[in-house]
Parts: sequence; C-alpha cells; structure tokens
Amino acid sequence: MDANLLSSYIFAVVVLNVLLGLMAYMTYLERKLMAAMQDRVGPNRTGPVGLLQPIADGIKLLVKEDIIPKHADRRIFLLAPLLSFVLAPVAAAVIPFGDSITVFGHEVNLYVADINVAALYFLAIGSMGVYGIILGGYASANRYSLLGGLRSAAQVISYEIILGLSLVGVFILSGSLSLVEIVNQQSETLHLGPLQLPNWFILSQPLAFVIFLIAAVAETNRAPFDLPEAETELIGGFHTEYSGFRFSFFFLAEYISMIVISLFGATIFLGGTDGPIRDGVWWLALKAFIFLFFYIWLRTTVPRFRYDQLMGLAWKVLLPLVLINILLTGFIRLWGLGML
Amino acid sequence: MAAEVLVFNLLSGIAIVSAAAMIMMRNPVHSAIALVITFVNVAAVFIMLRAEFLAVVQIIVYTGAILVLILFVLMLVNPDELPDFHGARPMQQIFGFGLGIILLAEIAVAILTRTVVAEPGPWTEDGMAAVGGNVQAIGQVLYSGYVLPIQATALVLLAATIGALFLGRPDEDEEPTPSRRTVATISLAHTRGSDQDEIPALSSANIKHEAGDRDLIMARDADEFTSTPEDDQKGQQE
Amino acid sequence: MNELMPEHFMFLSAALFIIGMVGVLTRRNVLVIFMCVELMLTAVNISFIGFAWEFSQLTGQIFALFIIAIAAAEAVIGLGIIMALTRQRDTVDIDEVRELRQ
Amino acid sequence: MDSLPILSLMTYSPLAGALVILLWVNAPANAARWIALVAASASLVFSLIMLAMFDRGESGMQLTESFRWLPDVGIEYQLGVDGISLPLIILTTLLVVISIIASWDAIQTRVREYMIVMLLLATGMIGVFVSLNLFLFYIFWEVVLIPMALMIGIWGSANRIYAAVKFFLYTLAGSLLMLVAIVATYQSYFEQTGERTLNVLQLTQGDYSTDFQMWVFLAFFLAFAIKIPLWPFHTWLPDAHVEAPTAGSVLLAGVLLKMGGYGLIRFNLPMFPDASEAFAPLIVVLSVIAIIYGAFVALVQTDLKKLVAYSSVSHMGFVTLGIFAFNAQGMYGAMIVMISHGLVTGALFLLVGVVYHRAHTRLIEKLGGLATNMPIYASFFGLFMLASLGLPGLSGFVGEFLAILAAFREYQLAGIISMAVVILSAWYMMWMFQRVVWQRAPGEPPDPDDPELKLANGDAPPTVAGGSGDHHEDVDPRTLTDVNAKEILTLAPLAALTIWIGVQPGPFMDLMRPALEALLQPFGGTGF
Amino acid sequence: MSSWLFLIPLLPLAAAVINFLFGRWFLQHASQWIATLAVAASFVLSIPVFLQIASDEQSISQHLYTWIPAGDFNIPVTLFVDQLTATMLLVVSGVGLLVHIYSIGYMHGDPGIYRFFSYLPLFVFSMLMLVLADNFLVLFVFWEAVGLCSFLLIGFWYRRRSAASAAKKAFIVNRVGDFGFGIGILLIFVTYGTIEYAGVFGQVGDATQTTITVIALLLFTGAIGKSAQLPLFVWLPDAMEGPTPVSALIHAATMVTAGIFVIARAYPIVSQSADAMLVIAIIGAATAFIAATIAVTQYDIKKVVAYSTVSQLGFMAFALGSGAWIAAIFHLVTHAFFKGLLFLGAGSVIHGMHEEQDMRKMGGLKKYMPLTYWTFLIGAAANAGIIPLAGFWSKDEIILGTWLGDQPIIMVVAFITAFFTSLYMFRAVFMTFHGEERFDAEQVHPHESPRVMTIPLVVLAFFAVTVGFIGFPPEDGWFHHFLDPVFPGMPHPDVAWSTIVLFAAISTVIALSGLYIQYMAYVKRSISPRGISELLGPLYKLAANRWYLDEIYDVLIVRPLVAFSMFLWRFVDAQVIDGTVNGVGSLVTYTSNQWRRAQTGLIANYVFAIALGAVIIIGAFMIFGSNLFE
Repeated sequence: MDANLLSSYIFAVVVLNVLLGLMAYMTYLERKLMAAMQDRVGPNRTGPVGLLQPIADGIKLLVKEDIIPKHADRRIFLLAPLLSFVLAPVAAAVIPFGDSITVFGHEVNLYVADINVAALYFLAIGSMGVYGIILGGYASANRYSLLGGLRSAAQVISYEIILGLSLVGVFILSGSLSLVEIVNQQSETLHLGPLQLPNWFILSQPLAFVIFLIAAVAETNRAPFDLPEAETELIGGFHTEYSGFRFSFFFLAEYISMIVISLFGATIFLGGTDGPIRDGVWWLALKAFIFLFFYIWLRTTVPRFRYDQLMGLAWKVLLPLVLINILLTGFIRLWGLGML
Repeated sequence: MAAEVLVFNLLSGIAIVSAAAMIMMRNPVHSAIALVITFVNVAAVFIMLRAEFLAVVQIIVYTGAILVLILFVLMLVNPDELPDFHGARPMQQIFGFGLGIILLAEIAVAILTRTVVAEPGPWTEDGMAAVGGNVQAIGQVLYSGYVLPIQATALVLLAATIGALFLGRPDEDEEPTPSRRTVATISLAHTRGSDQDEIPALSSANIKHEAGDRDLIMARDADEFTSTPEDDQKGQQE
Repeated sequence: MNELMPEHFMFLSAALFIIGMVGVLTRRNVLVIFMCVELMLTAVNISFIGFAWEFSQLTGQIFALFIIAIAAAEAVIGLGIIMALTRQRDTVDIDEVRELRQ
Repeated sequence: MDSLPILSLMTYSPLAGALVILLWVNAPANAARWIALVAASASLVFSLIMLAMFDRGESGMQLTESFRWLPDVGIEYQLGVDGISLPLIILTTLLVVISIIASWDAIQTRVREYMIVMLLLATGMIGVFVSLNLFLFYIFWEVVLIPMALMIGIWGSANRIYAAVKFFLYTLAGSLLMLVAIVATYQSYFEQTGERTLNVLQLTQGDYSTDFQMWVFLAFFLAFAIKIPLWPFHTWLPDAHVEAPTAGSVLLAGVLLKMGGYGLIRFNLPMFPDASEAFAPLIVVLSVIAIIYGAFVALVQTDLKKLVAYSSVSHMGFVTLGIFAFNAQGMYGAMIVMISHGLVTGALFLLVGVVYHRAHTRLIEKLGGLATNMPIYASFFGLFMLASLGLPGLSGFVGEFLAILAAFREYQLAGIISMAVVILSAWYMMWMFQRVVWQRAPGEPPDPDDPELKLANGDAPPTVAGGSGDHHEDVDPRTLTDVNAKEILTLAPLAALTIWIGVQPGPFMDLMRPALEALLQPFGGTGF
Repeated sequence: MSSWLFLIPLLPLAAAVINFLFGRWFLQHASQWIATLAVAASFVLSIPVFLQIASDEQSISQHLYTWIPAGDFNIPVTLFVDQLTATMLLVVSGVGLLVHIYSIGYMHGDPGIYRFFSYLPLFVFSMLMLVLADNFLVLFVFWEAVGLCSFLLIGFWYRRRSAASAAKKAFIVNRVGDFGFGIGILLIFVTYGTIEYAGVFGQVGDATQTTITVIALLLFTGAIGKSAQLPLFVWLPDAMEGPTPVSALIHAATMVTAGIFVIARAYPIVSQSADAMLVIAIIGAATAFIAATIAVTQYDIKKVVAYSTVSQLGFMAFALGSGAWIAAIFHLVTHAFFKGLLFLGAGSVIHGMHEEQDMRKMGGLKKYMPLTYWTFLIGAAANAGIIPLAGFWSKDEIILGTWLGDQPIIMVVAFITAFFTSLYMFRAVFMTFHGEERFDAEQVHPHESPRVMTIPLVVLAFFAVTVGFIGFPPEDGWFHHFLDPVFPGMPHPDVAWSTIVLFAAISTVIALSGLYIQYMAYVKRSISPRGISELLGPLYKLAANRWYLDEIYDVLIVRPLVAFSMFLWRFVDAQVIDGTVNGVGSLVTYTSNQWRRAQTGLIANYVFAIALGAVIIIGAFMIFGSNLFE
C-alpha cells in the first residue's frame, strides 16, 4: 500500500463524511428555503432555528417499523435502496476539491482520483444509479411502484444521454475528460478588451450549460421532473412500499446525488475551485450552493411536467439543441485551430 | 506484481460465477441482476487491460442502457406471471451442455498451443500517456483510419432507431390473437391526443369472459379520463 | 504465475462465451436468450481488448467500440421485436413461436 | 470492315420491329402483323444483300464486324459469315417471313405478343449463326430459348405447358454444360497463349491436350446433340412440335434444329479435331440409330405433326452422319440436308397447319380424301412428301445420298443400314399420304361407279379401316376449302427452292466449298 | 445431231408440266393432244438418231450441265446414245405414242384427264432419260422418277382405296429394289472412284472377283424390284388397278424392262462374274415358271396378261443369266409390241364391257368386236410363240441361248414355262371371245372400240407379226449385228443349222399342243378345266392364291416391323427415355421433400445447428488447417 494510495483513501473518507453531513443539512436547508419562498416559517421547533430537524428525521426513520410486502422479492427489495445509496457518493470521487495540500508531511491532493475518463466515470455511475430505482419498483410487487420505477428509469436514461452530450461541447474545447485538467483550463483569464473575465466554460458554452442544468435536474428526479414520486398519480412511485430505514436510503441517495451533480456542474462550467482572489474549495462550495439554491427554487415554483411532455422535451427539444451545440463547438474549434 | 493477477483472477472469477448464475436462475430478473454484476466485473477487467474508455463505455452502454431496456421489457411482460419454464426440453439441455464443453475444450487447446505471429504495435502504456491517455489515443486512431466504419455505424444506429419506433408502435388494426389472457399494454411515451386509439373498447361480455381467473386491471391512457377542450365543445354540440 | 498473461483474458473470454452459448441453447425464455447473446458479445469484446493489450495496438479496442455500438442497435431492434411478439402472442416462450415452420 | 454493317442490320431489324410493336401499346392486331412482316422482310432483304456481297472464292469469315465490348476479359461483339453460316442465315430469314405470313390468320389471340415473340426469336436465331464470339453465341443461344418456350407455352394446344417446360429444360441443361466447356476452353487458351479471348477463330488455333479435348468436346456435343436432336435426347421434339403453333413448329424444325448441326461444324470440329475423330464412331452409331429409330417410330404415329417430328429426327440423323464421316461428301451432304430439311419439313408443318386450321384435327385416321376438294393442296403435299422421302430430283435426295455415300466410304455397315431408310421413309410417308390425301375419308360414302362395289358376292364394300365408327366425328373433306393465296405464297417459294436444290445443287455447293475445304483441313481433306 | 439430242426427253417433260399446271382450268381435253404431239415429236426425232447409230456405229453424247459438284464425287448430266439406247428410244417413244393415241379414246370423259395426260408424258420423259443416262447416279435418279410416275398412274383413281394402296405398294416395293441398287452404286463409286459407264467399264478388272459379283447382284436387286422378279413381283398384278393404257405402256413395254436394260447396260460388270449370272438365271427361271402357273388360274383378264408379263420378264432375265444377251434384248423388243397389243386389246374388251374385267362374265365376244378379237388373237399367238410371229423367234432364240450357255435345267424349265404360256394365253382368248355369252344382255352391250383405239391395235398387231424378222436367222440376224458393239467380247457360238431347226420344231409343237388343249377345253368342252383343277388339287389352290406370297410378306415382314416400331415408340421412347427424364424430376422433388422435414420451426434447433457447425468447423480447422499436428 504505497503512500498516495493511503492518503487518497483517507481523503475519500473525509469527503464521504462531509457529503453525509452536507446531505443532512441539505434537507433542512431545503425545507427552510421552501418555507421562506412560500411565505411560511419552516421547521423551527427542534433546536434553535430547527437546526436539529435533520437529526430528528433521521432518528424518526430509524425507529419506524420496517415493513416488507408479502409478495415482494425479498433479496432484491433489500438490495435496491443499498444500491442507490452507495452509488450516489461514489460519483464524487472524481471531483477536484483543490490541487494539493501537505498534511503531516504527506502531500495530499484534494481529489480522490484523477482518472483520464473522469467525466465519463461520473456518467457511468449516474447510469448505474438507475438500477436502484428499477429494482426497487420491481421488488415491491406493487403495480404502481413498478410503473413508477419504469417511468423514472426511462426518464433517467433519456436525460443521461442529454447530460452526456451537453458535456461533449466542453470536452471539445478542453481537449481532455479529466476534471482536474478542465479546472486548470478554466483558471486562465480571458481579456476581452477592458473586461477581464474568468475563462469559465459557462461563458464559452452557455447553451451547453443550460441544457446541462435541465438534464441534471431531471437526472436526479428533482422538482419539475419528479413525476415518478408524484403523489397524485403514482403514490410515491417506486418507493411506495418502502418505509423506515430503507426509505431513508432512497431519500438520502436523492439528496447526495443532487449535491454531487451540483459539484460536478460547478467544476465543469463554473471553474470549480478557481476564484477571482484565491482559489480554494470554498469557491467550489459557493458555486455548488448556487446550483442547490436553483434546485430548491425550481421545486417551489415550476409545476410538474406531465410524463409525455417530459419525454417529448428530452427527445424533441434538448437532443437536437445539444447536437447543434456540439456541431457549432466543433466548427469553432476547427476554425480556431485554423484547420478549416 | 502478483496483486494484479490476483485481482484479475478475482474479477474474472466473479464474472464467470455470476454468468453461470445468470443461466441457472429461475427468475429472469435475478439473472438480469447477475448479468449486471458480470458486466461490471468485465468493465473492471477492461480497466486492468488499459482500456479505460471502453470500460466506461461498457458501463454506460451495456449496463446502463441495454440491460435497463431488457429489464424494461422483462417487467412489461408481467414478471410475476412468467411461467416457470426454466429449462428447455431435457434433451436440449444435455446437448447444450455437451456442446459447450466440447467447444471449451477446443478453445482451450487453441489457446494453449497458439503461436504468436503479430509483432507488438506502437500503443504501449507510455505511448498512450504521451498522447494524453486512452481516450485521446482512441480518438486519434479512430478518426484517422476508421472514418468509413463510423459512418456505417451511424447508419446502423439510425436504422435501429427507426426500427425501434416502428416496432414499438402497436399495430392499430391487428386484432391480438386470442390467447390465454389479454395483456395490458402500458403506453409509456404517448403525447396527448396521439393517433393511437387504445385497445379496442372492451365490451362487457368481453371483460366477463376475460376476467375469469384474475382481476384484470386495464390501464388507460390519459386521454380517456381527461377530456380535452375540443371534446367538451363536441359534447355540447351533440 | 506473477505476470498478467494473455492466457488469462483468453480463458475469461472463452468461459463467458461458452456460458453465453449454453444459455442460449438451453433457456426457453426469449429475454434470457437475449441476455446470453449480450454476454457472448461482451466475451468477444474481452478477447479483442485483451489482444489489443497484449500487442499494444488500439485496433482491438476500436473494434470493441464498434461492437458495442452495433450491439446496442441490435438490442434495440431485438427488444422491439420481442415487444411486438409478446404483444401479439403474449408469451416469451421461444418454443411457441413456430411460424417459420410451414 | 465494310462501311455498311450489313450483318448487324440484318440481325437487329426483327428486334427493331419487336420494339416498335412493344412501344405502340394498343396497336391493332393487323398493325402488329404488318410491322412484323416489314421487319422480317427487311432482314430477308439484308440477307440477300449479304449474299450478293459474299465473295464465293474466299474461305475465311467475311463482312466481319467487331466492337470492343469487354476487351480485358476477351469478350468482343464480333459478327462474321462464311460459306457454312450463309445458307442457314438466308434459310432463317426466309422461314421467318414465311411463318409470319402463315400465322397471319392462324393466330387470333394476343397477336401483339405473338409477333414480338416471333421477332425476338428471329433475332436470336440469326444471331446464333452470325456471332463469332463464344460469349455472344451463348447469349443468342439462350435468347432463342425463351421466345420459343413462350410460343409453345402460350399459343400451343392441349398440354402445352408440359411441352414448353420440357423443351426449355432439355435445351437449358445442355447449354449449361456448354457454358462450362466455353469457360474451360477460354481458360486453357489463356494458359497456352496468355491471351484472353473468346473469339472462335483464335480459339480454334489453340492446341488442347487430347484428354482435355475429350470432355470439353463431350460438353459441347451434348448441348448440340440435344438441339439436333440426336437419338437419346430427342424426346422433347415430338411433344414440342405437337403443342407448338404452326409457325412455331416451322421455325422450331426449320431453324432451331440446324443450330445444333451448325454448332457441331463451327465449334466441335475445328476446336477439337482429335476428340472428334475419337468420338466419330460412337456418334455415327447414334446417328444411324436416330435415322432408323426415327423412321420406325414415325411409322406408327397417329398424329400428323408427331409423324413429321419423328421424320425430322430421322432426317437430322443424316446431318451428324455426314459431319462425322469427315469427308467432303459428308459435309456437303450434312449442309444440304440441313437446308433441304428446313425447307421440306417447314413446308410439311405449314401444310399440317393448313389442315389443322380447317379441320381442327391432326389425327390421320380422322382425315382422308383431301385431294378431292383441295387439288392444289394435294399437289403441294405430294411434292413435299416426295422431297421428304428423298425422291431424286428433289433436295432431300441430294443431301441424303451424299451423307450415305460419305458414311459408306468410312463405315460400310453404317452406309448400308442408313440406306435402308430409303424404304422406311417411303413406307411411312406413303402410308400417311395414302390415308390422308388420297383415300376417301372414313366418313365418306364410296363413289357409285367404284369397281369395288361390284365384288363377286355383291356384299357392301369394306368400310375403310381406321374410321372410329362414329362417322360424325370424322372430317368430311367436302367441306374443306383449298389453300388460299396467302398459303400458296408461303408454300411456293419453299417448293421452288426444293426443286432448284434438287435439280441444280451446284451453285449452293460452290457457296460452301471454300469454307468446307478449310474445315476439313485438319481431317486430311479427303474427298476433295 | 448431238446438239438437239436433249429435245427428245425435253418435249414430253414440257407437255407434262404444261398439262399439270394449266390442265385443270384451261386445257381439260386439249391436254391429250399436247401430250400425244410431244411424244410423237420425240418418236420422230429418235428415228434419225437410230439411223445414224445404225449407219456409222458411233455413240453420240451431249453434256447438259453438272448436277452434283461435291469434290471428287462429280456428277455431270450427259445424254449418251449407243445401239442399245437407240433401240430403247424407238421402243419407248413408239409404244408410248401408240398408248397415248389409244388413251385419247380410253380415257375420254374422265374428269381427271388432264392429270392423266400430264403423268403419262412425264413417264415417257423419265423413261427416255433413264435410257439416255451416261452414269449410274443419273440412271438411279430416273429409275426412281419412273417409279414415281408408276405410283401416280396406278393411283390415278385415287379415291378408290384399292388403287391407292396398290400405288403405295408398287412404290414401296420398287424402293426396296432401289435400296439394293443404291448400295450397288455406292460400292461402284467406292471401288472405281467414278460412276460413269465409260469410267467404270474401262477398269472393271481392277476390283476383286467378289466385289464384282456383289456389285452385279446389287444391280440385279434393283432389277428384281423394277422388273418384278421373283421376290418382288407382287406389286405388278396389283398395279392393274391403274387405267389399262398405263399398264400397257408401263407394266408391259417400258418400265418393267428397265431392270433388264440395266443388267444389259452393266454387261461388262455382270459378264465378269459367272456366279452372278447363275443367280440371275435361276431367279429368272423361277419367276417365269411361278408367274406362268399363277397366270393359268386367274380369271381377271388384266391379271392374266400381267402375270404373263412377269413370266416373259423371267424369260429375259434367265436369258441374260445364261449369256444370251442379244436374245434377251431381242425378246424385250418383241415383247414390248405383242404385250402392249395384248394389254390394249384387253383394254378395249373392258371398255366394251363397261369396266367389266372378270372373264367368267364374258364369252362369245368374237362377233361383237371382231377387230379386237383378231388383234388380241395375234398378240396371244405371238406371246405363245407360234411360228411366224415375233414371239416365236425371240423366245426360241432364248431357249437356244440357254442350251448354248449350257444351262440344261434352265432350258427344261423354259420349255415347261413356254407350254404354260400358250395354255393361259389361249385360255384367255377362248374364254373371252369364244364359248357362250356369260353376261346378261340388257345391262351390258359389248361393242367394238372406237377407231382411235383400234388403229393402235392394228399397228401393234402388224409389228407383232413383222418385228420378229429383224433377228431372222437366229443368232446372226441383222439385229444381232446391230447390237454387237454394245456387248464387246461376247462369244459368238457358231451353232449348227440342225440344232436351230430342232429347237424351232420343239417350241412350235409345245405352242400348238397348248392351243389344242385349251381349244378342246373351252370351245369343244370335251376337257373340263374344273376336273383338271380338282385333279391337281393343292397345286391348283397354291397357284390360284398366287403362291400365298402376299400373305407371307405381310406375316413375315410388314406385321413384325409395325409391331417393332410400336414397341420402339411405346416402350423405348415413352418408358425408357421419357421415363428416365421424368424420373430424375420426381427424384429431386422426393429428396427435397425429405429435406423439408429438417425445418422444425424451433429456434432452439436452429441455434443448436449453428453451434454444432461452429464446433465442427473449429475442430476441422484445427485438425487440418493449423500447425497443431505437424
């Protein structure tokens, strides 16, 4: 076990815990912000401003009776939530939280792993996440959960493609898939006449950013795209039969993946840890928070898509746009390199 | 460096065991899951063989899309109703296994007694690193010598999508052959007011006859329950 | 046995291929057969990439890439057919589908 | 290379006619007939011009045309004509014109298609005789098949489909073998000289090993033997003839059979001399069998057309007999038999057609006493019947006698046996002539002053044998009208030619002499 | 002279063609005059030819054109006249002319008269060309042409079944003879390289003795067919179906003698081989005897005369066979006249009796047609060989010739046949003209024939009497010297005057005894022919039924051949050849049906098949293809 493997292992544990903590308070933050937006107070009983609410929820879920439906396929019923919950944080392994710092004499770089296909790794993990949903829906032997599971799977797959393609524009410009490289690329400044603009990809790839945003929201079954869990029609979608501790897995998995995809978006489009004064992980946190705020904001304002609209949007609107974007970026890049 | 071999053997062991499990499982969903495990392990093997890009693609395309589709169809066919016909006729099974073993023996012999003819090419490990990694290397090779195959693959994919569209749409006029029971077709992707008129209206007699052994749940498309503005006007005019 | 030998991936590929073949031969459920076919294709991919690794050439990998693309297309069509089949015949037992016989 | 591509004009004028009819979609029947006639007579006129331009003395190919088609594979569009093919071409063009006139009012259903098929057939046939390139030859060889099969299949009588299919498959099977042989020759010639060509003149130069020659000769021979038809392969001919319409039979007998003989002379002999000599005895035996077998079977036929068909099997036996005797008389004999058989059997089929058109039956026992009301018909019938049985002074005798003489010079026994056909042919022809043309029809009452009536014991005259008893069935010759002007127009030229060749075959032989001399060079040129 | 020689044959041909083409619509009866004039012209033209040949003994020839220029088989058509041809020219055109004149009367009123008068000159043309030919092939051509004309003329009344089948029979039997003749010609060409008389006769000796004999015999087979010798004479009696003038011209005077003419023409070849001559003699004698015996039993007047012709031809044949060449030709000439006379006489009797030919329905016609009676009697007497008449000289000389050619048996048979000849001749005369009238008077009114028919009878009768004297002193008459150059190298035996007188006496006695017997039988009724016939019993029945030859041929040849061809057609053609062809077809369909069962429809089976195939291929490759086992 050589040195940097150990250090990256430790750093991974650190990241995991940070994520879990953030995830917990993310629920609280969401309910607080939504309440604010809806001109109401939000949880304030537990703890000074309701700060202990997440812990309370957690304990509640743990204590609740854990029912397994009779006809359910027991093993898969248990496996499904685990699968989703495990996969969500794993995606964060590639996100660079900074370049490298030295701790106790060991030089520790602030990213779990910098693999050549980092972005694609992220997509891969995202696509594996689908299994959690499907198997959950299937295992609970309940029509509605099955339909919910299938619907959300279809949605995730469609938007995953859009997500992937939207990143292609960035890859063309950056020339590499590894996030570290992308962040470094974005650190130079761009002198447009008097204006000094950070060379973030949001500026050179605005359309890609918008599509990425939509796809990200849909990917995590959040806000306008949360049809599967839609109470009115499918009674909570695939996790209808789940209760207690297993339900929390699904619920938390959703929030972790939301955080992770915001981090990912920030690194790709908003320059990650790069900031006007001193680069650091706090810039990354700030940008991620912007994303998260956008999520919550969306949840309170935009009405739910109907399923066919949702799919239609993906295949008939976003896909062509993203392809055009790739085409344009390709031409620009070629023009830029003078090869045209 | 024994670790590498160890890991490899571990991965391939899991892969082989889960593959075997796949064909042994009674419930197709279980075998699908076994297959997922196999594919993940195979992806890991790819990484070990310095083919990161392909590993990821394997995960995204195979496990992420194809298997999911298979699970889709599996579920659409009312999984709990799948008749338990695990194995085919006994004769077939014996022949199948026998043939498998013979083929294995043959390939084993071939592997063990192979004589290497080709000489190693340029893309060694550091060769790839020099270019910037496996993805860049593949990109260079792919777009230098294989432009035509790419066009061809593009065409194949186009044809496949059109085919899927065509196959996916249930034929309006074709009367489903009366079989043991009528299947509820769940139309997942129909926009409002699509021209697909739903399953022929089931007359009461029809339902009685069909409903015989179990409760029949007919899922309708949204149109039937939600009346569109035009329908209302039409309703008023009649 | 401390070096990663080509025989390793070859045996892996062979094993998976044989299992896939046996699956196709013995199972009666169309979907399982379909999965076995996908398995066989992956087995082939393994050997391609293995040889690419052994002879450090990329053609193997490129080929595997194409195979995956085509496999995806094939899967789509296969499933489409199976969907149509089940809709019309309401069974996935391959033995019942005997129209080809006059 | 002449300025005027006379050969192509001649070959493709019928095709042009066919196209015109094809394009003029709803052409009235008569228009189709006239166009066909014009096209056919154009090709006849061209062939006569060709005859005029033909230089008697020169033995090689004349009026050649060549056009580079697929040069690197050796396939060129080459046409040429020499002493051997010239008479056959003129025979073809003449018979085509005659058959078109003959089917003027015989064919009433689907006249347009009929004329198109006829003209296609004409182009195919002329093409076969004119092409010098094996590839082109093979194309025309196959092109001929289709229209003829159609003609038999569509406008034929009772079980025409069987006949058409049988005809097609028989010839096709043979020609497939030939194709293999062509490729083999092409390949071996290429190996020898390194030059890729399918031109017959060059291929004949190649010296092929004897055992190679053996099987390639056999392959070619089989294809032509089926066409001739030689004895064991002849069973398609009677069926084809019985079912084919009149004009079809005329062309089938008049020209298609000659393609076999022409093929032997043009390809088998020059290209594979050793194999020819090796197989000669076998083929002579087969020809003798064909001659005798054909004659014997013709004896017991009840259907007129079948009788004439078997008689042509017998006559065509002389062709192979003459060819494989490898001497001058044999070649002359074979060529003249081919020409005279074309004329005579063509005419006989026309005559049978005339009767069939009026009496709607071809059964000999149903017919009788045609001479009473159809004197001109009877005299024509008599003339051609005599020519067919080889009466000296008519074309049949010249060819047959020369062929028998040639056979006698090489194989005495074959000569003697084939001479026996003189008796047999007289027998079956006379027997038919007596029952059909002379004797009273079965249904007819005897003449009052018939001495037979005054038999010693005064009993009624013996009713004529053969009558099927129910007299209303039989044909009452009194109702039959004599041949009209159109039919005479078809028969007269044939009669004139038959007599001319019979009385003075000289000019025809001079036409062929140089080509035949060149042909027989490798065989020692005996008999010149 | 040699420039217009071709006119002799051309004129009758022209007449024939004109009558045939324009006869039916324009010429009708006028056709008879065209024909007769044409034949008369050719007769007139042949007289100066005869005289010139007789005077300077040089043969004339005229080349017309080359017929078949087939390499070394080159056949020119040239007319060649020597003494033999000259005599034949005169005989053919002379008798032809008389028959034409006679036919004008006989055929009067027949609707097909134009056809008759186109076939008759056509026959004369062919016969003239036959005798004028200078090579065997041209001879063969007109040999068959003559056969054709006899076919057309026998079958003149084609509506009658018997006439049609008789014509067919005649032609086919002739063709059998031509078969032999054809092979003879082939053999000549093969052995001598040419078929012109001059060419062949010049080098006869070169070939081996057996080939010469074979050639001679083959030529004789032709003669057997044409001149109705033993096996093939069956067609002549049936040929009586044709009109009588036809029989007179063709079946008495000219065509049937063609066979004898050919043997005479081929003298150099035939004379070289003794055993060929022997065969000819034997067949000739046998024919003569058999025909004579049959003739005695016939009741149809034309049949009697027909068999008499066959018998006389037998005489000529065995004359040639035993070396009496000139005697045979002399008998040929005399026979042409008195046999023509007999036929025309019979014709006029039939004409008078309104187509009645059965002698049993005649009798006592002497007083109704005296002229016919006397001319018929002269003819009968000449045929029987009564002293002053032509028949006596030629027949007696033949019998003498056999004696000189040391053929004693033939001579005895000749004497017996001569006796039978006088028997049937005088039987015919007495039955028709003497005795009581055996016909019912109201229906049948016998009358003398018109002058146009009786004149030829008288002319012929005159010749029947006088022509004998051209060969008067037997063996060295004028005729013998005239024909000598035709038969070079023929031995001239000097015969003692006494033997000549002796033979003359014997034959006269025989002839007169025949006369006396028939006179007693039919006029005096003292001998009853019925008694004799019962006495002879089976022999008589044998002769009456024409020695059952027709039935024998039918059973031995015709029926088996027809059965054989039926077998060939039904079995070989239909079953064997077609059987195999259709067999192959059905075999293919059968096997393909079996293979169809391999398609089970179960996808599992197909997959299994694929897998199996893969395994096999890999195995095979590894075993054979790879370097595994080296």
